[in-house]
Amino acid sequence: MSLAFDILLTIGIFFTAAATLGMRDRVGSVVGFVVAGLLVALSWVRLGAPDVALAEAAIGAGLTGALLLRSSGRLKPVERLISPPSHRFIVALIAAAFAGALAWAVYTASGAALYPALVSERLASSGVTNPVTAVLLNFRAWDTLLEIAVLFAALILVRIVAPAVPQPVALGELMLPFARIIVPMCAFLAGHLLWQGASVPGGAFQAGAMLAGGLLVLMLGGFAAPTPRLMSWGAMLALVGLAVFSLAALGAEVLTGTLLLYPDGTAKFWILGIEAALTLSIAAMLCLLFCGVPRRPLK
Amino acid sequence: MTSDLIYICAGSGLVGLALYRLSTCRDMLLRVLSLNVLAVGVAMLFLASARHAGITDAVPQAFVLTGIVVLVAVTAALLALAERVDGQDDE
Amino acid sequence: MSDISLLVLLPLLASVGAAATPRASELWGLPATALTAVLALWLTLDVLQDGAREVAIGGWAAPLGIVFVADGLAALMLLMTSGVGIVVAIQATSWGVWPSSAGSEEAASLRAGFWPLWLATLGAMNALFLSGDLFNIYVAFEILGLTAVGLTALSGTRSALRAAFDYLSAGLAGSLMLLLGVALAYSAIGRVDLEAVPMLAETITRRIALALLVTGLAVKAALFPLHFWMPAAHSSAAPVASALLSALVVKGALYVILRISIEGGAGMEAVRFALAIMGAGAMLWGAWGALRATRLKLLVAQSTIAQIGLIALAIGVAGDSLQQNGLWQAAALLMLSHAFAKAAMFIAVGRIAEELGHDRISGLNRKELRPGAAEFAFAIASVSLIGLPPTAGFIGKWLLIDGLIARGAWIWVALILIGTALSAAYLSRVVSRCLRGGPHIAASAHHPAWSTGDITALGLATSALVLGLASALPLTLLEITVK
Amino acid sequence: MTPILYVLGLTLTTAGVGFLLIAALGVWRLPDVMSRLHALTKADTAGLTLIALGAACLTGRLDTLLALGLCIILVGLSGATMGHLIARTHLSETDSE
Repeated sequence: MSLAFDILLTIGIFFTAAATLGMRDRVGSVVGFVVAGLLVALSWVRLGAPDVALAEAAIGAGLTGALLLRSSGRLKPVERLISPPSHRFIVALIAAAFAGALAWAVYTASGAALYPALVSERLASSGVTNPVTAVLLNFRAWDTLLEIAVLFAALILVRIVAPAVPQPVALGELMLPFARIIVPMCAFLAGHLLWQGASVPGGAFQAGAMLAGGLLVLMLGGFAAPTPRLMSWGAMLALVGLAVFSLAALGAEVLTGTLLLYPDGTAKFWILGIEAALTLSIAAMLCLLFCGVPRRPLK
Repeated sequence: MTSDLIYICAGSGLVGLALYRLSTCRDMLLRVLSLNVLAVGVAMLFLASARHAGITDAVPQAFVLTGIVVLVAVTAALLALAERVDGQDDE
Repeated sequence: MSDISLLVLLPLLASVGAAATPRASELWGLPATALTAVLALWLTLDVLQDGAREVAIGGWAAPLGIVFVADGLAALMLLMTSGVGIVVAIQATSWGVWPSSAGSEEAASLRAGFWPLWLATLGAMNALFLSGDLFNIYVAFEILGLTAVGLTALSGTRSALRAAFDYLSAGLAGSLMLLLGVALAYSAIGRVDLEAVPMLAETITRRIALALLVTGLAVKAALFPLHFWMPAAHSSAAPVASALLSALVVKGALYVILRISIEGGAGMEAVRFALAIMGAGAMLWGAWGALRATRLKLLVAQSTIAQIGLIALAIGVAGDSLQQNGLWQAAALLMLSHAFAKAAMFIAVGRIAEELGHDRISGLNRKELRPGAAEFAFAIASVSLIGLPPTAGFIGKWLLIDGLIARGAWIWVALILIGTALSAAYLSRVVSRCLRGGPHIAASAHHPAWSTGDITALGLATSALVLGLASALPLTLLEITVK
Repeated sequence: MTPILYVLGLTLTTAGVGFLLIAALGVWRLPDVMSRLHALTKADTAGLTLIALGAACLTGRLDTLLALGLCIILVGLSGATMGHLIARTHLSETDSE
């Protein structure tokens, strides 16, 4: 029975993605992409990865969809630059052959299960019980630190390129009661996701994305106009994440002699402290990536 | 095992679809969309091959989570650039 | 606080500081770059003294955790990055050093944008050279991609922004191919660290994973058939930025290709042969592009493609290091000499364009003006790029051709010599125009006093010469590379 | 799991799916934006509420009921507000023509 559901889901994902990439109208393709993103989040649940499903729905479909909608309104209409049919046919053949070879290669791969044993045997000493959070913030914390540096690099790039800050448009009187319920709900759920991340699916990235959603409702609803003071505070908060994580890594090295090795017994507090700082800074970074960091007057 | 095959085929299909569209169109927004679809395809291949005897291995989940966050950062940068390039004419 | 972890975290923290205080960003930039150079030197002496060092981050061992590998090759690359970085950073201060300097608004915003980007690039490259894990290399490449695009888009002109968009989308496509290779490697052998690369050459599935990895890296290294995003990006960026892009950022991908090729073992012959073919093609294509280029910056960018081709060819024919034929040391040395010479060339081009007001090659000759220091630095840098003695480029090519003759691979020797002749052709196009008299084109040309640009360009070019004479040091350093 | 809950769960879920099908049919067949909005906001929210209640009955645990109840409130709230916003922009666009 579940096989039929899997088949239907994958067919849905493939054809939504094909429609998204084939469509002429910009807003239609962006909406198609958000639908495909939500279906993909469902497929992560089917593949037994709830943490990733949360992140995919919040960041992959939600925030990326908002970014795409903002840009689709500002870009010029699609130029007729699709290449001639003969060229397209050859490329389609090559792409199909590549996809077939890829599917065959992944299917016949022996799939040696090396990591599950390593993770389960070390999970007890990692300070958290959720294996994904343990991998993200203890076993491979270095990957996560560099990932926050990626967000930081994107922020500097957006600051230099400085696209126009989206001005909030009057959305009518219903927005205020909606925001009054949704924004506290987002803050509450973000805190809940952050706290439960240590044991059940959740964590800093999903909580940060939820918080960013709440901030965007405030920003676009016109309740928090992007004044220079607010934006500079947001920029400071965004920079805090990478600074806190790097200093914590170096601090751990001072205490225990190895980079990112938390003093034994206190791993849980280190992880939750870093995750709290990351949640706030990721929320600020994602919000600023959407609103564009205005160049503060340098005088 | 067969449900993994379905997701493996879907993942590689998405990769093929994205590569086809990436190499046949010049429009900026469609290129950003196809790069996102390519990343989703790669993530699907990662997670489909991460299922060993019923449980999903935690390390590829961390890889895909990191990939999603990296992807939203690069997409935001790409869209900021695209807006400036397209908006440059009428300024 | 060991030097390895500080090498990466210090630039990142300084970058955060520079981004937080844009008006005083070079007060963060210069000291941090200098300190990182000292740390790199300290690490190199440490490696020379008691061999390669491996640090398991967080105390978790290799397959699950991530391992820093600080051996001879990594130390050499760190020295290259810090060395070129220090000199280019000094050149970058020509946009006005002190926050209160009267420089124009545009120079102030350039300065505020450059320093966080450069420090993040330095941190990302150090993380890349030290990392021993494929997925970690993918994340470091993403940081490098974003900051390099930032450097390209820094000048803010329309062509720079369009080139930056193409650069970022090509970089992301390359990274996703790399991630696809990592996914396939994971599904085949269940682990993704560099020690598992020798196992990647056995069955067909693993060879596809290896091919995908190398394809992704080839896109990021702008190797011949996948290089179309690069000339526009490197020629439309500000001179300081394109010096960093051509000399350093492209080397990251070439280093990882070299690292995989060394550890790949005998099973990688097909991938190595493809690399050598792509390298030869790049040499010819780059030379053809450079001969046709009308603007100086485009010529130098096309010559980068040719030089990357030469390095890729050296990596391709080198085979794995077991044969001890010294060919892969030649590839590392060529990377080193190309970094110094190309940085000098781009800074010299920036100075020439500043001096003459344009960078058209046809307008280079002049009557009253003796060739300035910038033209002299350009000439020395081209000597090193062509590979004439006593520069480091010559030593690299000598090792390469010597090894190939010993193996009797005459086709590759012929290709390298053709490449050298072509590079001599397109570089002498520029040098000969600088020396020739004739009608003075740019009325606005004046002979400015010495500026930091001349000193840094000359410094880099002469260091390429000095490196040739003292090339014993890098070669002994390379002996300590962990197989 | 007591059979009553099982039967109740199944009926609620099938009713919910019915509503969703009607909503999809409405979006497909109805001519203009306003009538489609009508179908979307009402039928979808009703359908989803029924399916959520059905699922809560099928699992039979209180905490899932609370979680799904929260989902129902959020979807209902955002559905109504989005419908209102789309209608406003549609009206302002048609007036401006």
